[in-house]
Amino acid sequence: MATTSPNQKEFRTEELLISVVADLIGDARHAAVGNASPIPAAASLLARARGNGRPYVSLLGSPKHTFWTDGGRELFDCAGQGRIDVFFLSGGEIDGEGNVNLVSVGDYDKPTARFPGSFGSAYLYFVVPKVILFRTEHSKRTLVPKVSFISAPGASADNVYRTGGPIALITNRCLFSFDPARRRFKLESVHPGHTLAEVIVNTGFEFDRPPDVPVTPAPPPETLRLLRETVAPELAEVYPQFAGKVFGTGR
Amino acid sequence: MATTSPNQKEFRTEELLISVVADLIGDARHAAVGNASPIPAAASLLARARGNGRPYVSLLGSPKHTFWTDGGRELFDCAGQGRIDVFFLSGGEIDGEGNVNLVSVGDYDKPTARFPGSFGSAYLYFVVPKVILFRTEHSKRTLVPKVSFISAPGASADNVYRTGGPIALITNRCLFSFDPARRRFKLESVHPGHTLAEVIVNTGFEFDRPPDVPVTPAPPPETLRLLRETVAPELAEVYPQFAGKVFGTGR
Amino acid sequence: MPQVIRTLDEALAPIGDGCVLAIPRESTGVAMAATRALIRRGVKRLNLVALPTSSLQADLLIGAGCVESLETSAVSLGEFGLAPRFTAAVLAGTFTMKDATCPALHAAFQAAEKGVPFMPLRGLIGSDVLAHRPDWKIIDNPFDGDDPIVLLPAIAPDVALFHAPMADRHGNVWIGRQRELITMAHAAAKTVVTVEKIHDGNLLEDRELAAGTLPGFYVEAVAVAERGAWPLPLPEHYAWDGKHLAEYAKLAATEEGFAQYLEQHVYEKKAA
Amino acid sequence: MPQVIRTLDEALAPIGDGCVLAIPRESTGVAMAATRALIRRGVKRLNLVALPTSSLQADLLIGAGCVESLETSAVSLGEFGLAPRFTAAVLAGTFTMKDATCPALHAAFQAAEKGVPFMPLRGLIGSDVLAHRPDWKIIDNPFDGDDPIVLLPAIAPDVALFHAPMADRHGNVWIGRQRELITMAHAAAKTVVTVEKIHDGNLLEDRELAAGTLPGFYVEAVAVAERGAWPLPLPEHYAWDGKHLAEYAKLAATEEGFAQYLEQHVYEKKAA
Repeated sequence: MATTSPNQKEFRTEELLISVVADLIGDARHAAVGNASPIPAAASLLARARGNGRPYVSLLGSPKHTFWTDGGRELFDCAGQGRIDVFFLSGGEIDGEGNVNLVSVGDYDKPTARFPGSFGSAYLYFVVPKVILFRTEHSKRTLVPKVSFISAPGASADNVYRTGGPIALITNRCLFSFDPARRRFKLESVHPGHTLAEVIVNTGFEFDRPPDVPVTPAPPPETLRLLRETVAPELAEVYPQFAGKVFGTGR
Repeated sequence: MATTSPNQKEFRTEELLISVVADLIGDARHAAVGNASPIPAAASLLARARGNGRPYVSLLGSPKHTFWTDGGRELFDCAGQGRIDVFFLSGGEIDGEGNVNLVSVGDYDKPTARFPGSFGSAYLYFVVPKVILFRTEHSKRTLVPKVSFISAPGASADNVYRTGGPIALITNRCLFSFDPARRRFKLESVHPGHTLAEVIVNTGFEFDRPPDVPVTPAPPPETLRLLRETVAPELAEVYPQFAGKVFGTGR
Repeated sequence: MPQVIRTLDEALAPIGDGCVLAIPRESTGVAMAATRALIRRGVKRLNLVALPTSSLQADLLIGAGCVESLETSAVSLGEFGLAPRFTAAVLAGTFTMKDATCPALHAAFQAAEKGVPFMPLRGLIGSDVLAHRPDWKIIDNPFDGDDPIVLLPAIAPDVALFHAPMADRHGNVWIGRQRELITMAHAAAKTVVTVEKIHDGNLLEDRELAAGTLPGFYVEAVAVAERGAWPLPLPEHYAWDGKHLAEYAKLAATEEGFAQYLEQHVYEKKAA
Repeated sequence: MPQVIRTLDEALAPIGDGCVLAIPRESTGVAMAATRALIRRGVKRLNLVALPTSSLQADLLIGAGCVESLETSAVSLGEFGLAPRFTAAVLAGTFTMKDATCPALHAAFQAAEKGVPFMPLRGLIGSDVLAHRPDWKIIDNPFDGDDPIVLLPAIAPDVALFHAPMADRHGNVWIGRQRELITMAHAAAKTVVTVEKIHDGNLLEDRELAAGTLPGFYVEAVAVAERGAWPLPLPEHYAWDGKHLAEYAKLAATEEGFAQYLEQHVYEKKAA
């Protein structure tokens, strides 16, 4: 169990990201989190703690935190039924139209770099209402003008069946929202300790921004308390190393 | 266990029908038998006893004699995979083109008689290579010139995917084979104690026949022995009443 | 989180008048106690969809005047003969009958389970089942030349209702091998289940039981109804009540007899 | 009836050169002992289809030169990084890569399971996954107006190969909740399974175990291979061997290191 008491003045970057993502989740029935995603997992658990059990949280890497009894297809069927409201995606490359590349760089037939593959992105991006893009590395290598390969497109033509898509992109420098009609990101806030100039120089795509870009708000004390006291021990069941590093859980 | 010893001179009508149907099954990997079908069930078990375990026999009404673990669709999926070689169908009406009616008599919207419904016939008739039609009542009421409602057609146009269909029709009077190219039945044999004239007068459809119509051969002694000693006790697990009546099993 | 274990009447609240209600075939666990409770409540205009057939349940609901339409591959009392109220109502034309074939219903529920608008199925071409279903379509298989194939629209019921051996307090329901119940629950917006008993502990945490469990995530409400499938069977728990079904078949042959059956076994006996 | 329980090498006989071989994702039971035996035997030109992803198994087979083509949604060593031989072989263009997306592979296996030529799937439109799959088609949903939808052709492998906790002497295999293994077996012409142990008795006659059992009817051969998924996990039985996978990731980063790994862990250790 976490023994650290909430400290109103200090928080870790991870805690900031978790708090921002939890706000993005908002009121939802079901958030599903892929493998190896401790920050989205913590954010979903935080949203659940704040929502008194809602959303239902599925941590896909953990048999204990998933209910599937119909094999690997159940995640996708469940999403197709409209029963997954929030999902998280990353990408080797993400471009300014919200396109995600999980496949390769360069010509597909003669690539210069190869990633593992598209996984379920080419489907889930279309049918999960709130997809939150999460890519901590914020550089011109990852946030590019145009992806080499579209694993999943950020927006679709009007006649294409689409009940979901990206709502935001969070990095270690800032938070963007996504406007599917304009097919563009908008800078919402820059994290404390980072600057607009730094965001511009490290982003490969163009984006909208307000005249005055706010600073990402610090996690409120109640959020930090819930996170450290309630969420951290739950998270430690699945991500012991991360929970130990960030919250000192299990030490 | 059956205690009756084989008797070469005498056999029951049911034993004749079982023997004929077992011959029709021939060498097959898998015979599936619907509910409430003791004669097809006995014939399948007889074929299995003669084939040293082949065909695999599924008796759909009996959880013990079916292997399904994927719900009610598994029977149909299994047939779609080409893994069911023999199936049995009956019909409220059967016509000379092999069409089967399990729905209603008269105008579909204002029927004069209603049967339960088509069950899986509109599918299985197409994808099971050997479908054996079985209708003990042989009358102009059941064997009609043209069915009121085609639950499943006896034959299909060349461009229609069809890996199966009727191969024969057995009644309490005779055995017909079916020619899908000509879409007609052919009288193969008349059961002992019945006559060609009787078959003609009681059949509502036209059919082909050889100049001399043979008598359906009596079950050979070895078949009767297997039936009474090996098949009867197996059958009694699922059809105790029928097995008792025909084979004296359990008495 | 609302309580998932409820009284029978509370659990049945989602099944309103006009509801599209999915019901399972006789051998998988039919919620008969719940069906009697619905008739007592006077439910109206049900649009029943049987996966893929029905017996006493559809016959009772039709006879009691609760049914607007029925989609099914068959209704029959099996060895107890034709389903008398179903047969009479078809002949009288008092409800809308949608004849189907078993694998079409399985496939249409799977389409809803997968969130796709349709599912292809072999067979059917040249059948009057297809001829009377304007909602089913034939296309040419785009992967082959001249190869017509039927497409069936997805069936996504409002509510799925069935009976199972047990559930836990998380709403997880053990269905064993009766996996069409899982497909039915995935396809339906809400699922209501009656069970023989409540299982202490979490079914999903038991390695062996988990394999045969419908997760509570899909379950709206559970009510305990001992012998809740009676007089129909619950697989591996109890068999048909043949004597009762024979009595039903006899009484339900006439409207008067059916009214008498309702009085004796539905209205009077609240927990038959 | 031929004996279903065989030695590992006998059980693998149906997996010939050029075979279309279905393999499961890492977390469901990968037949790694069998994979090493196939490499020792020198199997050639495998057409692997992963349901829906692969990790060490595909990487090892690709590195050992056994693979002609691979259809998958991803190959990765997860927390141990990129799959090094897969990555190198894609960059070198030494095998045919067919990129897919997870639900497309699930749906295509279900199409084969159902005996239909194709299955529809939402999503995909506008993705380069689709753009590079000339074997996938878009049609206009005939139940709606202007509504393009993708159709995926059925995948019917020659052989499905996986590892499971136990089988009985009838060839029934207990797979628990890993139900894609059942779909895989239904879709494949033949299924070969390695298991931790033989279960005495008939799995289908055990009410609780039956719900998680692949019937022996679909199973061509079973071989016992204790810890047969090692160094990958067998759900609820053993976890990854993280130390070994880290060593693999390090060695397989170069061709020389990979050759050394094969020598040590595949060719020398017959029952690693």
